This record gives sequence, C-alpha cells and structure tokens, in this order.
Amino acid sequence: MAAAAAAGQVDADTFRRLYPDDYLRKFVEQGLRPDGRPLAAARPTSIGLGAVSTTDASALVKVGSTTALAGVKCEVVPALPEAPDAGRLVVQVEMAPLCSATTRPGRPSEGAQVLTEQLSALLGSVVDARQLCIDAGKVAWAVYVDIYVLDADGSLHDACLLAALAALSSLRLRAVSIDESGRVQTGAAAAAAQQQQQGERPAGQQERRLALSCQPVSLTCGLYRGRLLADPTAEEEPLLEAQATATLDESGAVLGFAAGGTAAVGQIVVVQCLEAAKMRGKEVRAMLQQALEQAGLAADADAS
Amino acid sequence: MAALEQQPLLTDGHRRDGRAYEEFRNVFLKTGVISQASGSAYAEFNNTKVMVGVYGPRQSERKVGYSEQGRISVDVKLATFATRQRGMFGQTPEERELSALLATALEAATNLASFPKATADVYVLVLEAGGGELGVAATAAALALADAGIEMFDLVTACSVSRAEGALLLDPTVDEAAREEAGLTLALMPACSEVTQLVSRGPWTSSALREAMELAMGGCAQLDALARQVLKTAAAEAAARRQQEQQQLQQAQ
Amino acid sequence: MASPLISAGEVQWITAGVSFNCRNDGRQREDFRELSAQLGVIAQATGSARVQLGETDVIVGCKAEIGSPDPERPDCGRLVFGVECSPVASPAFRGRGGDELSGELARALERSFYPGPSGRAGGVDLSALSIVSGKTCWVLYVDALLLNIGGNLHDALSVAAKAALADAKIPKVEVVQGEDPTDEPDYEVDDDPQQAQRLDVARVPLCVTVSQIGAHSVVDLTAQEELCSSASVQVAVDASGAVCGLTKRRQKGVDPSVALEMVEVAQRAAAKLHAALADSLAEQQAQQMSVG
Amino acid sequence: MERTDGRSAGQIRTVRCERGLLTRADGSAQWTQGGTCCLASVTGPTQCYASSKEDAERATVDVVFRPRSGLAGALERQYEALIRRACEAVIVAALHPRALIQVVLQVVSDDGGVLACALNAACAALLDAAVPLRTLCAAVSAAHTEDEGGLLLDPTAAEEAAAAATGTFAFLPLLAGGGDSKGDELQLLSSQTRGRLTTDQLLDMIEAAKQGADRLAAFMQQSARQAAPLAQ
Repeated sequence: MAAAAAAGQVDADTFRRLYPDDYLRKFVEQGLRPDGRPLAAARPTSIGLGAVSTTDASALVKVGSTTALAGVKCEVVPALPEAPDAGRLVVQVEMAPLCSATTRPGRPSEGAQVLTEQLSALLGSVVDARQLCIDAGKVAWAVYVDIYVLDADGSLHDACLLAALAALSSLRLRAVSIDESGRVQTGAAAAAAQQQQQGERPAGQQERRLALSCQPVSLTCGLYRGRLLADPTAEEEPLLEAQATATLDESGAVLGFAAGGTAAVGQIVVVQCLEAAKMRGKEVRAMLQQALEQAGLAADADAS
Repeated sequence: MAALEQQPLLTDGHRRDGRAYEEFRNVFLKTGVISQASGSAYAEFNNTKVMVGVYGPRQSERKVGYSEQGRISVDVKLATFATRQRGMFGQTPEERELSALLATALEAATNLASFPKATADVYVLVLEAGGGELGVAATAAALALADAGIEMFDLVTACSVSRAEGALLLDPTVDEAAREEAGLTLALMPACSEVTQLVSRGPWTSSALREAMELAMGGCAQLDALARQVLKTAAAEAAARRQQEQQQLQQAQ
Repeated sequence: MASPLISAGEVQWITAGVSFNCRNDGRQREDFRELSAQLGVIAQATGSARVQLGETDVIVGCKAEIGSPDPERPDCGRLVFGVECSPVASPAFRGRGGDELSGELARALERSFYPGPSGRAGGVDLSALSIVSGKTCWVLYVDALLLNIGGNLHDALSVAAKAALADAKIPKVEVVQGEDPTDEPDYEVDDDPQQAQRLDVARVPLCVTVSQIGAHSVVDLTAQEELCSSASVQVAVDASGAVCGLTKRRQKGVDPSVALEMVEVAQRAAAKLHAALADSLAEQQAQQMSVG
Repeated sequence: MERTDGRSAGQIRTVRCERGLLTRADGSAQWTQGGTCCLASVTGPTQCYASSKEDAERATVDVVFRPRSGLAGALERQYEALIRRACEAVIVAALHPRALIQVVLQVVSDDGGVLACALNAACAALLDAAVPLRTLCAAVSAAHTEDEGGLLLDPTAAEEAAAAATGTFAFLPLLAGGGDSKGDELQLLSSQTRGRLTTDQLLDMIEAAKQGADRLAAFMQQSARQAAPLAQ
C-alpha cells in the first residue's frame, strides 16, 4: 500500500491522511514526532490566569494546540446536614462541541465524564473541604470548577488538570459577613460590614486563599512500536498501543496512575512513565509559579 | 453596587468606560484557533469573548433527511461561568433562540447549494458574556465559515445599538444593555448591503429605528474592514508557512 | 418540521399573483384574512381565546396561580409562556418533532409581552400582578395549542395571547397576617367574579409578519405562500404604532431600505389588526356583561 | 499480619465462576469474589445498531456497566471505558468487521474491588460466548494502608475505605501451556489508582497484583476447561 508513496506519487499531506500509521512510524524511526518534537518532549505549554472576569478565578492552559479553560465560581450555600463543617468542591469537565470533530452537542460524552470522574477524585483529595466552611452547620462555600476543553488535540487530562490547578491556586475566597438576621454578604460589602462590627463576635471571614495540600501535575505517555511518546497529540493517540497518565505531586508521590490500551506494558515502561511525569511536573510547576507571580497571586505574596 | 446602578450611563458625551457614543469596544478577531476544526475564530470585544468552531461540510445526520441544499446547523452555548449568575450545563431556551437567530444571520451569506446533502456545524461557545453576544458571535461565526473554506457570498458582520438616556450607543456593554430603553442587533453582508438579521427589543419609532440601523450599518462596515484584514493576514501567513516548508523540503532533498 | 412540497409552477403562479397585487384568495398584498376571536372558550381557565385567521386555528388559555416573583423584579408578577404543537396540526409534531417550533414560538410570545432586559419596554403592567413585594405574586401561565396550521402562526398566536389576557379575570387576594408577625401570612382568594380585576392589555403589541415574495412585501401568508417567501420580518407593533420588537427569519437577506419598508408595511397592517381585535373584544365583553 | 476476615495480605477472597446462567445472551458469567459479585452477559458478534459506531475493519466492542442500584453516572462511565479497552485488547476484533460485541455488566453485590470483579466477569463471559480471544485477562484490586508494609490484595469495601490508596490492575496473565512465554514480563494491560503512593509502593502494588492475577487466570482457564471438556 505504501508503494505509491515510496514512488513519490503522493504528497506528504495525502500520505498522512491515507496511511497515518506509516506516516507516524517514519518519524518515530528517526526519533522524531510529526510536529518536530523529540519522542520524550511535551509540547510548549502556556498558562494564562484571570482570562474570564465573571469568574472568581480562571485559567486558560494551552499544551501545544490542546486548550482547556477552567473557571471557578464560588457560591454561598446552606451546609449539608451530613457534612455540617465542610463546603463542597464540584468539578465538571465539559468537552464543548467545538473542541473536536467527534463531540456533538447534547449529553456529555464518555470522554468528558471519565475526565470529570478522574479530576473530581484527584482535586477532592487536594482541597480539604473543611476549609470551605463559613459557619458550621449553617452556611458554606460551594466551589464550582468548570473546565471547558476548547481544542482537543490529545492528552486532555494533563491540560484539564493544569487548568484546574492554576485556577484553584489563584483563587481568593471573597470576604464573608453574616449579620444577626442571618443575611450573608460577600465581597466588598462584607469587608465593610466587618469593619463596622469590630469588637463583636466575628461572624464571617476575611478574604483568603484556598489551601491546596499539594500540586498534582500529570503527564500522558503513549507506547508506539515499543517506544514511549510523551504528551501525544490527537493524531497520535488512536495509533498508540497503550497509553498511561501518571499524576505526581511535588514530593514525587503518585496520586494517580491510569493506563489502558490494546497491548500490555512491562515494568520498565511503567517506571519510565513515572520518571517522565516527575520531570514534567517540575517544569510545569515552575511555569505555574511564574504565572502566579506575574499575576501577583503567588502563595507567598500574601505575606508581604 | 446600588450606587453604581443609579449613576448615569453617560457623562459629558462619554460612556462609563470612556468610549464615545459611536465607538466600539476594543475588538480583537483571530481565525484558526482550533486545531481540530475545519475553520474557527475567536472574537473578543473587551469582556465579550466568543469562540466558534466550524466542522464540515460533512454528511448530515440521518434523521434530518435528504436535502438538495446544504444546511447550517448552529449550536450556541454559554459557558457556566460566562455570566454573573452561574449558568447550567444543557441548553436553555435563550441559547436555543440565539442559535436560531444566528443561523438566519449566516444562511443568507453562505452558498448552501455548494454542499448538497451535507451540513456545516457551527458550534459557538460564549466564554464570557459582556454584552452583544449575538453580534459578536455572528461576526466570529462568519469568519470561521470563511476560515473553513466554505463558499460565501459575502462576510457577515454584526453589532448592536442601544438607546439609553436619549442617546444611541454603538456596541453596548451588558450594563448599558440592561438599562436601555430599546435596542437592536443588526447583521449585515457589507459588500452587497443586505441585512441578514435584525432583532430589536423595546419601542422604536420609525425615524429612530432608521437612525439606529444606519449607526449599526456603519459599525458593521468598520468590523468588515477589520475582518477582511484578519482573513488576509491569515492567508498571507499560511502562504508564507507553506513556502517555508517547501524550501526546507527542497533543501532536505 | 417537514415542509410540504411545492412545485416550481405553483411558486411562479403565486409570485406573479403577488406582483399583480391579487393573491390566490383574492386578497391584496397588505390584507389580512378574516379574523375571528372567541373569548372564554375554556371555562376553567382564568382567561382563554380561540383565534382563527383563515385556516390557521389556535387556542390560548391562561391560568393564574400564586407563586413567587423573579428575585430581580420583586415587585412584579410573572408571565410564563408555553406553546404546544399538537400532532393534530401536523403529523410532523409527533413525538418530539414540534419541540423546536414550540420553543421558538414561546420565546417570540414572551418577547412581545415581557419587558426587555431593562425592564422598561413591554406591554403588560406586571406590577399589577404583585401581591406581596418580593414574596408572592400572580404567575400567569399562558399556554397555546396549535389546532391547524394554515400559515402565519406567529401573528395568530400573538392575537390569541392578547385576547386571552384581555379575557383573564384575576381574582382579588387578601393577605391575612397571623398574630405572630413571623408566621407565613395566609392568602384568601376572593372567588366573586365581580371583584376580579382585569389586566390592562391596551399596550400589548401585536405581531405582524411581513414577508418578501418576489420583490414585494406581503402580510398574512397562507401555508402555500410561505413556501414562496425567502425573507420575512416579524414586527411587534403596539396600538400607537411604535415598533416593540423585531426579528428577521428565513434564509435570504434583505436590503436595508427594504427592511425599513417592511417595517412600515407592518405598522400599517398592525393598525388595522389592532382595530379589528379591539372591536371584537369590546363586542364580546359587552355581551358577557349583559349576560352576567 | 492477619486481616479481619482471616486472610493473609496477599490472599484473594474465595472465587466462584458460574457460566451460562442467562439463556437469551450468547454468553454469560457470574463472577464472585467474596462479597462482591458481578453478572456479565455477552451478545454478539451481531449487527451494529448505530452506523456511527460501525468500524469497517474490526468489530466494535460496547460495554455497559450497571450499578447495583440507581442510575449510571460518571464513575460507571469511567469503568465502562476501562473495561472496553481491556476487552478490545483480548478480542480478535478483526475477525468480525462491522459487527458489534456488546458486554453488559450488572453489579449483584459490592464488597470492594467491583471494577476488578466486573472485568473478570466480562472475560469469563466472553469465553462463554466463544468470542475469539487472543488470550485471557484478569484483574485484581489492591489497597495500601498506613500500617507497615500494609499492602492488601483484593480488599473488602471496609479495607478500601480505610486505605490510603487503592488501585485496580488488569494483566494479560501468563497462561499454563501458553505458547509465547515471557516469564519476567509484567504484561500490565490497564491500571487505575486513587490516593497517594510513593513510586516504590505503586510498583510493589502492581507486582503483587500481577501475582494474584496469574492465580485468577489459572482458575479462569481451569473453569473454562471444565465447562467445555470437548475443547481439549
């Protein structure tokens, strides 16, 4: 089948569409990827904070072409009777119909639901819900993290997790005040109300950061003809024999290892994935720190 | 908050954000923003941010049946965090109506006969609703259709006009629109001077309507110049990239 | 909705007829078909009306219930619109087939009655529906049922909705506060029809759809004529002739001057439509009085 | 160290596999591991119900995971995706182009490790339906507790709840009499973990799960032989 191509009868784009596997193989044999990257390199990554002004915090993350936008909105809600001293963190991943040719409007796709489940579990362990309590048994914060995939060009887990982490890292919970009648005010009005009530029992809270127990960063790797490709694109993903997403925190602890594919992998591959994810985590965390500092939202900015 | 609501929108011939009455917000348009789409565009008018992806023309879904003409199927969604009040997943009646209005605005400009039996899916996601979403979405969607290489008779540009405190305001923000006496959104095919969509709210007299439409058409012409420039720049960049690739290829050989 | 078929010959015939200002049924371009509006067709409803516009036949009933106001407009009542596309009218409405059309029609109705985003425009004085500010108000559910589709649904629906609201008799409510001021107050609804209050619908606009057939603006299209039109503008016009709402429909664009001309046609036609409906309403209400 | 139910750390609960319980399906199996039980049915290869799912070169595998009660949510969709990929790996899908092989899993009771149990049930049901398979697959769940070396294989629901981290791992196991022996290869097919682990703990967990999976696969093979003596 590739005979015609070998004879130079089709141009590169046609070859790429007709024989995607041969196309990728020719690159990988040379130790390269179709986009010019080495096999073990992730795509260029950018983090933009505060992209959407109607949110309490937002982050736009691009990993190559893959784009994810996370928006955080906080609402004061009645505390749940089963968890009176905790608030709620609700994570939802939405694959907008415009993100790829296979997503259609309507019910959330399987991919979006799997991501929602993975990220809910992960972020649930990073954010202690007890810090979202405002007045035990009465009111608490509900923090909604909605992540929209705007361009699905592979390795969605990594981009979505990074977007959510960046948005949550830059989040400031607004000041809250509760007056005698139980009326809840937030934001500037609350801060003013607290000033007036000084000396009395401080009902409510100052503006504060959200404490994250760690900074999880993930890297997806794919196995292709015995070689490991880091951060695969949408073009590469269907050709991979196996794919693994490793999520590690800054101490090197594994917070998630999700693998699957049509071929089984050996221990060496598992170790390589974890190692690659560890390296990638360092790189990404530095990037996040820089973005936070630029926005004046870094963790240590509060002290000064 | 309450104090701000009572303050006038207009002072000394200027609006709250410092614009003149007939001035646009900062407009940013860009095509080719989604790698997976046949065509895409992003439009930002200060706080109104809209992303559009066009897929197709591709085979129509079986349930819609045969049609000699091509179809444009439009789906508009607001991100849950696009508005002050958190929205919901799933489409609201307002979004469905926006989709229908937008489809009308685009159909007139598209050569539907060029893709029989097929559908061009236009997916719109409003990332932030800062006012005038319909107009911004129509402008961006037409750019995305052009970016997808779908045959068009003309571009479509659209903008809104509000009448508030006795003045006509071009490209109103969400705060201005909330306090308007009347408003309209007009979509225009600027080169052939055809109105493809016209939606108004609130009472208009004939003369005021005419005046507002003229203002909106002037706005559309301004946007058209910008949109064409964006398309030209994108085409020039693509050509340059191709040339570069070819040179590299020749060197390699 | 699966559109009925039309042949090229029929299109040409209708288009030519329009250009001679003589349509298939003998009407001129700006003539409406015969309008009949019957009030009080549903005994249990707060107000109801059946409107026939040529072959098009719709029923609108409204039901008043005590509910809570929109938090953004605590001093106003609410109107909730719904349109049911019954399979009686077209087999295409079986299952969920009519959902898209009914959504579109309901939104169009809502927009002609409801205040715009600024809360200033709008035909009904919603503050008359308020009972206790911020707590309770009347919620009027306005539900339409399409019985037969013979073209120009929007206009027929807007006439029917206005007639039904004109027919509506909102019962008088007394708020009874218990001894403890923190208790929820009770609401006593007076069922004496003499005490009931009518809504002022004088300022409610009517919708007129003006379409382009060939190079002419035509109102009140039949189902056949609708298939020959490539562009139309729905205009809501109030009794004073002011344009209250405007939406362009259908595939083709129109020249701006033509658009304005279509609006003027709508204003002229609306004046006649308003007069016809007002006469019909006055007559029937007078009859009801004399019977009552 | 002894566990509350008397097992040792690396011991799997009593396993039972009943096949051919359902008469209307092409194949079925009920897999029980202690208090956890899943019923799997396989239909197919059959005609694809949706043209969008049809693949011109291989059979489409569709997995439906139904919880014990209530509606399926995001978690069930995640399970479905994982089981589907594992099934795709073992089924020789190229033999039935354009066809559909549907696997329906019903949780009968859940006392921990339900995903692993469901995967094993699916594999046993595929065997029962005589769908051509490359090999078998077997899955084992594991938990890591804060206690010293607290690695528990096939944890119960209580053990899972108390654990710092849990994981489910599926392997293409080494089969008795298998042709291509790759004795030292791990052959990890799919994995899913939750909670916090060091790299070494994760690798230990996978290694221990592999041991368990080999035992389960041997059992699965044996039960298949018993059910179809003619095949030998």
